[in-house]
Amino acid sequence: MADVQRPDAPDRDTLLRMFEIQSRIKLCDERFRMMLMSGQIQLIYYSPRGQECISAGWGVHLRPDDYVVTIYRGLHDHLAKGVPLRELWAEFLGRATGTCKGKGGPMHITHPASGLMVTTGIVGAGIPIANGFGLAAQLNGTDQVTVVNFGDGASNIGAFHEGMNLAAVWKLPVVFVCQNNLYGEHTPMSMSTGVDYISERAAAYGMPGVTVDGNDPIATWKVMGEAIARARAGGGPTLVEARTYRFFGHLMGDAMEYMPKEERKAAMAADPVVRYRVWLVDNGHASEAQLAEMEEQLTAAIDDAVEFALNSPQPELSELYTDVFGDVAMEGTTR
Amino acid sequence: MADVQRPDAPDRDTLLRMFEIQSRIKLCDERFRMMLMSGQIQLIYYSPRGQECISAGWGVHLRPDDYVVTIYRGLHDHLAKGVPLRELWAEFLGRATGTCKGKGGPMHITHPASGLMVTTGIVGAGIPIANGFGLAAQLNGTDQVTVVNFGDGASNIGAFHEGMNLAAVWKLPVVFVCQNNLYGEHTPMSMSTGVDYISERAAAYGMPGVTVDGNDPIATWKVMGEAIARARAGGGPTLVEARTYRFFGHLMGDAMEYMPKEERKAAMAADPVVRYRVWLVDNGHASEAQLAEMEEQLTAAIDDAVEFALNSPQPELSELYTDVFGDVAMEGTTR
Amino acid sequence: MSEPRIMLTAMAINEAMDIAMGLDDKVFLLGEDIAEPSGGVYKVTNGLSTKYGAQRVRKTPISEQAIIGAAIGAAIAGFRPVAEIMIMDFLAVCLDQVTNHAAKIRYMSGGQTTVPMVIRTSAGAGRGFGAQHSELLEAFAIHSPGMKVAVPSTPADAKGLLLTAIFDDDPVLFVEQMMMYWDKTYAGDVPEGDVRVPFGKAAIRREGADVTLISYGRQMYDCLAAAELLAVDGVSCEVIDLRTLVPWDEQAVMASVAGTSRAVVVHEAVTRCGFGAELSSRIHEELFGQLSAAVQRVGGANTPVPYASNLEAAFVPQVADIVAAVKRTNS
Amino acid sequence: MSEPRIMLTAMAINEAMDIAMGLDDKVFLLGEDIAEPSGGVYKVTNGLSTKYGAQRVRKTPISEQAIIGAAIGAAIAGFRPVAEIMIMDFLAVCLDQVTNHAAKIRYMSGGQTTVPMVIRTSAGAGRGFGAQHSELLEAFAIHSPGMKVAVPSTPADAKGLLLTAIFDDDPVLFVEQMMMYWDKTYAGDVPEGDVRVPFGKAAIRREGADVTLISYGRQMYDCLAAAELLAVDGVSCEVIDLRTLVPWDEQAVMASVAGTSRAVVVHEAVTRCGFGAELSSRIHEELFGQLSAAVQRVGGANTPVPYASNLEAAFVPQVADIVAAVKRTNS
Ligand SMILES: Cc1ncc(C[n+]2csc(CCOP(=O)(O)OP(=O)(O)O)c2C)c(N)n1
Ligand SMILES: Cc1ncc(C[n+]2csc(CCOP(=O)(O)OP(=O)(O)O)c2C)c(N)n1
Ligand SMILES: [Mg+2]
Ligand SMILES: [Mg+2]
Repeated sequence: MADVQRPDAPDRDTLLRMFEIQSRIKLCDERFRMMLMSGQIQLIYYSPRGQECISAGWGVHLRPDDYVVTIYRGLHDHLAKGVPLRELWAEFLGRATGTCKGKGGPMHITHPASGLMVTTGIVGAGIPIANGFGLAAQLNGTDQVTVVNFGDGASNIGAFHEGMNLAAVWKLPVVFVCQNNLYGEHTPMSMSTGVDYISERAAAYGMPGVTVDGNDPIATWKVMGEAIARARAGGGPTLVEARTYRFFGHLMGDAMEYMPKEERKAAMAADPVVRYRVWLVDNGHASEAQLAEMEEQLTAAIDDAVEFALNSPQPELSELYTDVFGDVAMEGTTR
Repeated sequence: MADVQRPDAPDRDTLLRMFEIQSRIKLCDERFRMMLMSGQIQLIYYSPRGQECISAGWGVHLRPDDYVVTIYRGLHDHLAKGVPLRELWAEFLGRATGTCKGKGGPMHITHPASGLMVTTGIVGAGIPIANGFGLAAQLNGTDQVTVVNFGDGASNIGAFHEGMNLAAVWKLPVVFVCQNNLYGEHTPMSMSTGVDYISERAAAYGMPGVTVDGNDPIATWKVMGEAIARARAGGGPTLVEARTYRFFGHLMGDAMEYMPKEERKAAMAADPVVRYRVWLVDNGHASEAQLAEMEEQLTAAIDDAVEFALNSPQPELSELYTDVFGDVAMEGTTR
Repeated sequence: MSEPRIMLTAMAINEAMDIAMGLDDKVFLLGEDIAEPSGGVYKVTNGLSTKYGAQRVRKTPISEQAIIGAAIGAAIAGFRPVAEIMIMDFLAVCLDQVTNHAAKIRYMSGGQTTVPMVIRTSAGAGRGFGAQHSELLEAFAIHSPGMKVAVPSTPADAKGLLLTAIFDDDPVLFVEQMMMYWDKTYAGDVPEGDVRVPFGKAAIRREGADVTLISYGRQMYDCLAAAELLAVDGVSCEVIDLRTLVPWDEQAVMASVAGTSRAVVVHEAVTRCGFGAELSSRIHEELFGQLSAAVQRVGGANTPVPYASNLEAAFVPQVADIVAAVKRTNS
Repeated sequence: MSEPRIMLTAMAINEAMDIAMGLDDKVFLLGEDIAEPSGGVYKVTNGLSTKYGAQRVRKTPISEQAIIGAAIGAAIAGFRPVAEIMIMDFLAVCLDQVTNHAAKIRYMSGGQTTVPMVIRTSAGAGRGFGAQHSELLEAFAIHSPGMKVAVPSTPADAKGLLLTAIFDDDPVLFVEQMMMYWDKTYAGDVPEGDVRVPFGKAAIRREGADVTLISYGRQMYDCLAAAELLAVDGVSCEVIDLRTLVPWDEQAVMASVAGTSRAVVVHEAVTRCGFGAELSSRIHEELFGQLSAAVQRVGGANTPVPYASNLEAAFVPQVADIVAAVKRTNS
């Protein structure tokens, strides 16, 4: 897309907001991987690198009071929904100052203030739960929208099916975003899935389904916007399949033997964030200096968040027993 | 169909074998309901009345060594696969002489000698299990086919989705027979299902899907034959939706307030077994006397089975503790 | 406001939902076949969809994961859903939503999101439903920190505990033994209005000095029957009805057993790894030196539930089993 | 044939599958990501798909119900499938297939159909995986009559028990604690060839006179460590490793506790309604008069598994907890 003006593109502000989200994700991810590789921090890390454009694509359409549900590979979604960097980093590092006091961890980031409602580690399980947020909005008569994110592999699990059907039957304001990165752990989608396009599955529920190039920020923005607008207007759910690529294997440390080297190399060479950056500059939407400054600011904010997290204490040991139940009287239960 | 010759019809022998299966089911069902209404017997009973043609339609295609999996509403399937009347009746009545020594009951009829492998009470759960039989045949290199039966309501549960996808990906020799009687318990299909035709769901797995009038024995026979032949030849699975109607509510005693009276009356007036009988005679496939004799023989066989069952003892109390594990040493475990 | 009336269990449960829906428009129901015209396969939700409309009494597809998931999301978003899982064995098809999500979300979010929902489910052998429709599986929830569990034995408790469950801020598994729904044997006084029964407070159903019988749900009646029989022999039984299992009233149990020095725990669920094991362990841990005999357990057989009526009856703990267990504490 | 070699747990498990597949072509494996090139997310099935081909080492979609269902059907039809559920918490998404089907089918069919299959699953806290990837849920299977359950602690047992499990005619839940897979701390001698370890026979890992420590899996090592510490204080601990939980070796446990008169049961699973409760109950029921103190339980905290490493460590029972429990039996 580098040197073409796109008539379907949104206004400049939106273009830059998308870039900002993408960059925040990319820079955060790079920092995580660097610190992990250098041994400064230790955690199970699922890189979202390569998938930035998708969450940025819905991110700029959502209001703070819209709901998002995501998965273990969720950093990009957390950031796109506005989870603050400090608390996010602190939670990833298991600190008392984290979004969840260090008790949930990266697989369970929750930040209702930003509308990031549930992060689950169980493949597909967020889908039925997202319907509950949609139902709440429907019953309350608000026009809040719920976006639920999951992978291609998740489309083969029972919860996906039950959730999609219920959303269709109840016409819930939920957008189902399948981030198709072509792999579920070590297994290519073609080996596990009866269809070539996950969006084909929407017809099984009488739901609109659409596939978009998730590496094309503008196309993604457009498709997300349509689906979100339909949900907001009471038109019911949509399944959006955004096709992309996972740059770094299932989790950090993955030997990636199962990903053809050329395939990975080609995907990384076509890095959608880098490509988008070039396009923005080439087409006069932003100057190089402007973007560089934005990146610097983001880097500074990440520096700050990292420092905040590293300087934060682990939770008190007594926290082991709190938050199991709402009743204080039931806490402190021993082994 | 009453007075038309059908060019698509099978040979006379097959036509009569289908009628025999249908009649066996119809007569058995009538006997069960009669004995239940008169209080002679007591059990939870799910009538298959109205759905006879479907199981007869696959029944005549299957060999004894083919596998069938079915559900609580399974009497028609059990009989179509050749489960012997005596043991079947005895099991329904919880007698030691039943297929499962009285320990399984109607919801769990099992008779491997006839290829009736699993009857489950959990909606949809037979579908993934059926794949296992298909896989066994595939691994053994035999051409055995597995037919798994379930309802329209079952197509909304997770196990359906997972099972269908796996069958498609592994090209298993399994025929998925959705007996669509338009209701799941008290809920009409339209209120619970995102599509109008369950067969539309096959496309979500890259599997052929076909809808047939399950009250038309010949059309059903044809569609089942094609699906079974494809599976037998290594062509993989098919989803067959056979549309029909459940004459008597979800289970015996059901007040049926949720079934429009006219709808039910119309369906019963078009009783597919009665209609088929008339057609057979009208078109010279059988004489009235011949069919009457067949029915008499079936009635006699049912008389015999009922007597056998009623005269059979309940299982010994010690049977409570057997068959939990294969090791005799682990049996007799107390509370 | 609290004039007592004789009611059947199913009606008392229905009344609790009716009152809760009247009090708070954030309460809604969802489940298979729960709406009119049929009003639920056991008629427990009868009339409620007519009164409150299809938006608040929601029929669902046969999709238990979707049912529990929708309840969880709505609960986090401020509602108080009451989800019905028709029969307790079906918990197995949606257990992930129950144990990995409903139960853990408060904890995993560091207390930010709460899941105020109820899972009502009917359970129990005795209806000839066979191995897959007859189980009591409360142990699964008890072993899943974050879930509360209630098992009422009387219509008044069924109503009062359900009201408490609906307005509690944690997920509650609410177990209804289907044999009790419409059986007059289990009818009882039920106060009118919003009368709640607190969680974690056992009821002493009979006072006694020699041995404490601890149970919940329908088995409480078997304990009372056993106590009657034993009284003839001069054995005085105290009968404790736990009412809720998470939390459970350790204080009441320990106080009683400290007095009697003997205890028998009774439930319908399979004995092995059932809640009786937890109760027995706790009592020994607390009162070892004061016990005259080992705590005895009476539970379902360690088998699937068989179909034949004689076997099914033998699966379920009998009054005679309780009497025998009491005798074991005296030998 | 049985020359011992030092092996890591994951390799011993791999070898058991290799031997079983070599012995019987009815043995096959299925699960997510188990085939080459990666050979399983923990490399436990490494090399097997290359050796036995993609037909017998079958990668599946992320569809745990489909995995277990396919194993059940194939098992009934004469195969001996070994299904992998990657992490034990995921049992919750397919529990219906496990408890309502695999476990009950022999019984419901009156013994006509059997389900000779193994469900291998990895489990346990300590890797910073958080609340949904760290649980031990053996209690669910133990409470489901029809399932056998094995939890090996040594590489030799991992191999020998898995071989027994594969050739057993009942469904077996085979629990592998992921912390042990590749950690040299847990390496040990493993005999070559088809050497099986029988079910229901505990191993006495240390002899002692004063108190019996009963555990299984990784916690056995904590028991040994506690025994070492206590030996310094002159307390002599017998350490029993159950190896299988259904069936479990009542005879060995009762014989030991009858001798020591004191017992502590230890496991990683949540304490409340865990298998420790069953063990404690049974010991009290059998040996009440011979016990000097109540059986003590040491288990996971009654909470979900927290993420922060300090909390996660505190969730898991510690050697110090075992020592403290032993001391309680002496006060
Ligand atoms: C129910 C369940 N089964 C298996 C897993 C293990 N697992 C974690 S991520 C993953 C792959 C998911 O693939 P996909 O849905 O495509 O998402 P991606 O990781 O590619 O973003 C698997 C199998 C799990 N977490 N939950
Ligand atoms: C998992 C599960 N949920 C709910 C039920 C209760 N139930 C039994 S039959 C049935 C309706 C099934 O409808 P359908 O699949 O159309 O089959 P039909 O009874 O019409 O033949 C329901 C909800 C069950 N047995 N299993
Ligand atoms: Mg993926
Ligand atoms: Mg139906």
